[in-house]
Amino acid sequence: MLVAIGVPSVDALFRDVPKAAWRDEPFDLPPHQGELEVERALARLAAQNVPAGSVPSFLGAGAYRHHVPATVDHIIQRGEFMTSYTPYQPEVTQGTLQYLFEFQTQVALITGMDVANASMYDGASATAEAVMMANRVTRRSRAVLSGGLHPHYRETTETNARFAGVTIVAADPHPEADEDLAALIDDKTSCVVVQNPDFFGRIRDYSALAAAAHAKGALLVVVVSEIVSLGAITPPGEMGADIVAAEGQSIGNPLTFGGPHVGLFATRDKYVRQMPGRLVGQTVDADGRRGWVLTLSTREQHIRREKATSNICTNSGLCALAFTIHMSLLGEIGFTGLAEINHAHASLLAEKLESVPGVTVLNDSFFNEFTMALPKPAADVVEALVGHGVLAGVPVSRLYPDRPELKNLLLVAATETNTEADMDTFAAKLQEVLR
Amino acid sequence: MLVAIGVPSVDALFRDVPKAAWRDEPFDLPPHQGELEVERALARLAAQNVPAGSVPSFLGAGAYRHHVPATVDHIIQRGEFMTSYTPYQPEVTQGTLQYLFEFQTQVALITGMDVANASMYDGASATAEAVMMANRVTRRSRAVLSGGLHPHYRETTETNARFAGVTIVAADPHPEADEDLAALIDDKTSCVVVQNPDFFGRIRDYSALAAAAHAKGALLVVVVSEIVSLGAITPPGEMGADIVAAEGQSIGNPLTFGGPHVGLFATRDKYVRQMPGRLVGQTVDADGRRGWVLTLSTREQHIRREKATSNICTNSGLCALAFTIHMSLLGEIGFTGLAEINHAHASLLAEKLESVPGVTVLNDSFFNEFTMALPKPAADVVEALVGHGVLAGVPVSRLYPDRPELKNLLLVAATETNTEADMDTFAAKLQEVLR
Amino acid sequence: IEEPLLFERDSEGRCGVDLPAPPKAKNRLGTNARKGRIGLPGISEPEIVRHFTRLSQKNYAIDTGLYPLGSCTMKHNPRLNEKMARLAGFADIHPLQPVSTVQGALAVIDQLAHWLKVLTGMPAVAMSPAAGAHGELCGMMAIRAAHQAKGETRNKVLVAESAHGTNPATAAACGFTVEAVPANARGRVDLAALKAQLGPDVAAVMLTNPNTCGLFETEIREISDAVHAAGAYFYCDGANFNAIVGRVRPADLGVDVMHINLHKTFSTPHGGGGPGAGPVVLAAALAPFAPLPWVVHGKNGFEVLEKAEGAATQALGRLKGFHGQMGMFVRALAYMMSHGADGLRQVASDAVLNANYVLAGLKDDLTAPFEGPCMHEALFDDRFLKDTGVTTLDVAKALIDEGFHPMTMYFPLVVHGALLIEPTETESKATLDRFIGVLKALAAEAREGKVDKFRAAPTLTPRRRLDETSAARQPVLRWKPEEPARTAAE
Amino acid sequence: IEEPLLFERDSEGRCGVDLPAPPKAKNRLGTNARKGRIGLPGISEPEIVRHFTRLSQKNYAIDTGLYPLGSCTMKHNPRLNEKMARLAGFADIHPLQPVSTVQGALAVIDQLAHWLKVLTGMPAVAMSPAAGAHGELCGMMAIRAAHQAKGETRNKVLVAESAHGTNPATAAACGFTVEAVPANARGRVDLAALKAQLGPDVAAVMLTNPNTCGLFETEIREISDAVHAAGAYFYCDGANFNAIVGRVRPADLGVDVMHINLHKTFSTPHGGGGPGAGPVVLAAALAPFAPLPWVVHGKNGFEVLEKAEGAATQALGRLKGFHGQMGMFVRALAYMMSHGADGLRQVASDAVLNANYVLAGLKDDLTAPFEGPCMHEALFDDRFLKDTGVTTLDVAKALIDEGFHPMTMYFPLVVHGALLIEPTETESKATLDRFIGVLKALAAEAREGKVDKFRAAPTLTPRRRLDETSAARQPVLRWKPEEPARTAAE
Repeated sequence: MLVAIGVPSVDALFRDVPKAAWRDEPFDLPPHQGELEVERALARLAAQNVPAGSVPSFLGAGAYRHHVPATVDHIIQRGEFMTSYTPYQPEVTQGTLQYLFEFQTQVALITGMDVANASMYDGASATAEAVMMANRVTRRSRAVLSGGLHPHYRETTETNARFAGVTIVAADPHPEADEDLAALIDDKTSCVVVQNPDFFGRIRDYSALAAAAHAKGALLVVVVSEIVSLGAITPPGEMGADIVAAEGQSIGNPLTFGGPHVGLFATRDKYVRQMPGRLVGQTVDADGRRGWVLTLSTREQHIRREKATSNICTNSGLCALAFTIHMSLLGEIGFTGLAEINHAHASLLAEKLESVPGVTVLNDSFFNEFTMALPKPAADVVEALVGHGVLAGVPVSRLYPDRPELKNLLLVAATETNTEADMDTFAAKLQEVLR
Repeated sequence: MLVAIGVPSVDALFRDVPKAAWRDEPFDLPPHQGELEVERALARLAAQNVPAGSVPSFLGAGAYRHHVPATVDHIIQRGEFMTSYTPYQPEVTQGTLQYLFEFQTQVALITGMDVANASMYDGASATAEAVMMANRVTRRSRAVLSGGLHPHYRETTETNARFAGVTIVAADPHPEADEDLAALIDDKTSCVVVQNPDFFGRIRDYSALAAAAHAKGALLVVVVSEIVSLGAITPPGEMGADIVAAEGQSIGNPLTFGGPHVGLFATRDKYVRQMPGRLVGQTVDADGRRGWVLTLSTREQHIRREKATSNICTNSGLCALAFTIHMSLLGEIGFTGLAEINHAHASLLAEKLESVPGVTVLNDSFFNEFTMALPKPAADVVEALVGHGVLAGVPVSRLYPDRPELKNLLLVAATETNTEADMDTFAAKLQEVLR
Repeated sequence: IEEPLLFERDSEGRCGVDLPAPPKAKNRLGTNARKGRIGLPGISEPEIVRHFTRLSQKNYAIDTGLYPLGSCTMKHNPRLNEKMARLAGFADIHPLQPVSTVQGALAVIDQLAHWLKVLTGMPAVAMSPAAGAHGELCGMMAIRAAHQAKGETRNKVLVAESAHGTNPATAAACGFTVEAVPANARGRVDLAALKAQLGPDVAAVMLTNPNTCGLFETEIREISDAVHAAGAYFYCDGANFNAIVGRVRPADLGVDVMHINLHKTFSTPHGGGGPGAGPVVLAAALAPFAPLPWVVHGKNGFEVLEKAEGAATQALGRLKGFHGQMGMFVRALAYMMSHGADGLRQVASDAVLNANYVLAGLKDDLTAPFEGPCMHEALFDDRFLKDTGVTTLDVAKALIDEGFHPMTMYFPLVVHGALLIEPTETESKATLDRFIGVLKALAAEAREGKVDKFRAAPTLTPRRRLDETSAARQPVLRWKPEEPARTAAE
Repeated sequence: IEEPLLFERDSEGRCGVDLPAPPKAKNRLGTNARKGRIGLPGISEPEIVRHFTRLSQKNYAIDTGLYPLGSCTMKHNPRLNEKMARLAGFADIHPLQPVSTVQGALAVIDQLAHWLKVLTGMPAVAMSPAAGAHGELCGMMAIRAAHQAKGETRNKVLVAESAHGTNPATAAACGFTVEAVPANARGRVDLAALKAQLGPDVAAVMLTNPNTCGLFETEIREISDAVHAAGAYFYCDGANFNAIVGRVRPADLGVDVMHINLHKTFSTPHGGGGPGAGPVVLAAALAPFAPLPWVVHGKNGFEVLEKAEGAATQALGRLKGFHGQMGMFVRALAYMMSHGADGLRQVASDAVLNANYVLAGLKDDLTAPFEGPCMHEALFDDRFLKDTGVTTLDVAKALIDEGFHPMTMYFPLVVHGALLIEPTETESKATLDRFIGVLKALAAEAREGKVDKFRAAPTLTPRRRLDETSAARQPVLRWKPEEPARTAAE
């Protein structure tokens, strides 16, 4: 090959590199290893973690352990899906394009919205993008955030806002009091952002808030961090939401320590050209046959560069495929049935934990996660329960370390994967730890 | 659908079943369960086993723990391979046919034989079939078996022989003495069956025996139970073997408690029409393009029924695919390199174990497995070492319970998967147990 | 795109794996170290992934479409089963580990055996046979052993005319002589003929039920009674058990021994031709002869009997290495647990419903030799092709161009130019409707005399019809390097 | 074969999963329970496996052939990495588990960070960005935060003309105004122009190196010195890091901040458009502003800083939920460990060798706008198509019919009708030879005036050219049920 190129050595091809920056010796890093050795080393690291499935485990707060059918992981590993690129050449990527079109339809159906994009990084970044989109739609730059918004979503939105010059008005988190967000909307407000069920697990009807926002020319953004809830509760679209930003991990995707997950993003038809992210659209080919293409790319950075709706170039393709497959397997009966089991498990768990002396469930309503007040700091209780082989939930203080009034609160989630025996173990050990 | 068929109920379709045999109620078995529950139940059973990879483990005796590259399992799970049938319709199964042709070629190359079939159930049943084939070729029915043949292979051959009316003359197993098999060959003998490396791990040159057999009109059958050895030792084809029967599990296939594994079967061109099992042959299609088909099916039961070369209808397709992929990945350098590492590991292990007081390695030569004489019953030592978290090897008494003279012998194998630390642990714990 | 053989690829000195360096250690191979090259090509991992991915794309499979091979039962293979079989606790255990370290594996064997015994009504099951035909071998050996134990020499086996070829081949492999039992005009065993054939020299009768015409043997009880009265055993080929599972127990039909193809009834994948698993259920009279090893309940949990002694004194010997097809056992058990007693009944009902729907949909366009209802598969003969110049084979190949795998052709032998269609329970009505529609259209085209189209088919496949005759006449069974002489000449 | 949408399938009341019955428990949903149907179809598991298997067969992928998309780096994705990412200890851990229960996960993050820091020579790395563009956002935010901390207001960012579109988009998303830096005749940044554009209002310069013409910026040190002298930071787009990994440390080129696409340089799969991962390495001046969370060494092992306090007081905030793309980290680390310091050097060498081989093979038939050697990708323009009536797009589509995925087209914008070819190091010479041969033949056909053939291409694909204009004009972005009125009328 060197002869064909006409150079004496491969190094000669690097002649444009400044001598001072050229490194002739390998770096101070280990040499290559065989599969066997790499596998051994990584398995050793994996063994230093406690898999949620190996013990009774009740963590939620934006990431949920659901059962993923074996079919899902089987299909997403097919090389034709996994090792393909963004479908820029539609003639040879109709597979990717069709499933993304199916994904968009599923997301629109479950959220009750008109249209959805082909996925975002995750729920938090989707929320930040929703605020930016509301700014573009309304040509305003002040967003009101509910105190019930997941703290990571709020922080992500605040970070983006800070650098984009957007004003954020955020209500305080409170597990019991109802907040009056309508009062915070003024005529500079682009949107009000709420979560349902909220961070503390409460389920709310935001129809009145939607009306209040619309009256002031602002949009309502509804965030969903546990998408399975939409099998059981009124979807945002029916409450007047203009944008839905959600986390889709629960369907088809493992916890994986928080990533990669899959952001869902849906809106009304009329705002579609302000929507960020990839979009697949239906069209016909030269023979008149139905087919799919990436579309409305004039919104995107590779066409509009600094004028694009966002800088996002990637979606969460393979996670979206996992979502699509799992959702297809579930179908109407399965998705609503899954929601029903989740709620029943959580309700049963709440009942068992409420009977532990000193424990109060604060929620007037919940789906599969609720907030408990404990007689001592929740973080200490959780740590103590690790010693008893229970992953008890998420102390609110993990996400709000700076709010002492929340330090005794524990978020507890149950899904279809928790057995009644797990719940009994949790209740018994909690009682022991609180004694 | 019932309307189209014209019956009132599905049960009506079963009207030919005698009333007395018809069961209207479900059987006394558990009702259906969801994936989650089945997974939980089976994972619980799996957890009651000690995976060989979870502890220092040195078992061989016909099944070897090798590292299988992740690529292998990925590809064999592709639906187009896994959920396809025997390639009776070659136009739509060229994938299966081509890999089987590649498999046949690989097996022929490593054994040094002319031709191989598309696989058998396992090494033991392949050995039994080899004897039957030798009978057909020679029109004789007396087989001489070496005492170094794996006991399961011998028993399987004896069982088949008993019902087919074949006489078996089997030499006694002996870990040290050389047997004079040539002396057992008479002019009624169809074949003499030897193993290399033999059950005790010894490597032999069978060229002289081949000559002796051929002189009496008998065939030499060479059995290989650890196929990786052929990367390091003289292949049977170069010793004058007429038939090779082997176990291919070591390449591409996990232990899986002994099955499914994959039998390899190779012979000389001149005997091909007496060979049992499926065969893939090269041909051309209607457009003159090269392609592959199942061939020589006139040997088989679906054509010749009771006159067939064997009753075998299935091969071990997917295991053969795993073999083919792994062997392709290895190639010349990898296969011989793998053999080199295996031998080096076993040699190192032998050195370490020989230094334990009271332990003697009996082999004058070995590949990756050898026989040790212990000062007490090997089964007791192995059981004691389980308590120390070591799977120490296979006591010969497990396979020869009826031969007290072998009860202190332990078969020990090492592969590329055993670390030096594992070996040191083994040696230390052995010393402790023998103290 | 053409895919070359592995051996024809650019390969100079590559390797698709990365092995650690061997430790320094004495060479103890002795005097028989390998000399010279093997001749294996060296190819990189990316090229190998691509090679096999491309090969896979030349295959039809259940995952790509309907696979209506009668008697082969190509049903959906759930991925849960694959996942379970790969748990380290099943996939990474050595067959000769101390039994205390494999209690869960032995429990799988025991539980699967329990399901099989309850579903068949039989008291015992031999787990080690590696495939259906291997199970037949096991069953016929047990029969021979039982007769021998009684001091009887019976050398003849009666096999139904419609039987799978493995039945006579197996009987012959056990040293029996084989005699065919004719079928009657209703596609069932001719009872009178059978009775006439029975006698003191008959060791066993081998039948399939439902039989290979897809029909239930209506006189099955009369048959088994006659067999038993003659002192013979009744071997039932269990290949079609999926038609009656959960509904009918073979024991209640008088069956003495039956193999079960786990890859047919219980959905373990066919894998392009294996591996299979063929456990054999046995009546009480045959149970003592079951092959080794036996998994039994002992004081400290499960034990394994590996020698013909104690309870297993009469065991007929060993049929393969180790314990049988553990990987398949896990898959089959996962399938059974998923379906349960209720789901397995449903499997049989849906399989029979789907087959009868195909029969009803096609009986006016194709020709059905026997009256329905059928069981799990629908049989047609080639009378509908009479005088068209089109053969059963042509129809099968034309079906390929329509995107379907052909049905089983020319089997069973009892009808002329057989087309045997088994949809299985996992197909939807929409798929069956499309399949029926395509076959109707092909039948019409055959009647219209479009012989050329049929003869040319298939045309849309990676290869067109392949020359099987020349393949068998001059067998090329492996790749060989080109002759050096020729290379030099070029 | 046409594959209908999921929503168009026969589906009455089916379900592809089997869920356990919910326990009896009080309904505590409150007053907002869902009313009415969602409209999801119900389809059986076998049909779903078949649907997605068939869809997959309509895709081109690395596993099926060469994917020479310049700047996208489509290299082989080792299956070992997939296996490792699926270990329960990585895939089944919750991001908010007590840190004592996830020390191995934090060690993966720490080790991957170490590799990235050593390979780039940079002292810090932000791990959470979810993709390359997200990493750009992170980097530009850090630059803005650093200027703010110094009390400087610099609102302008200079971006090379040849930059990826994400660069200007990112700068704009951070509230910067964007100004393009022109390229010179050698395809590099015009140093004199850049110097003229630099000033006290410039916050940063964004360049890619090797740049998107596949060329190393020969004056890179002069550029970075000028940027630093002007008080600005040098953002390097790391999309092309694979060309120099193990050979050149960006720190030694004066880079202040660079994102790294783990799916390009470190082989995590592209997955049809994600998920990616875009860690950002930072110079000492920018390190304090790295986004949360930070993984740090503490007394009892690893700790996670999740708030802007202590060491992380200046952290710029949070960019996504939780800790970043753990699943991608495991894959990338497995890749790095497999290749080692030596193997990663080889990656760069082989990638550059392969690209130059393509350049040499095609430079007489296509037209190369700049002189070589190139780095990891070879750029051509459309001068060779002049007066043929054939366009870059036509060539790309014709390539599809020859079994190859097209190269990147019409990018970078600095040359007309660009064709940007990146073979990567994982392709064999044989594959490259075939690719070169096909492109040469196509160039010849274009010269011969076979315009019609080009315009018609592709013809061998599941779909021919698709109408993108009408798709954008009347967007149909989801399936909708047919109007009830129309259904009633039928």
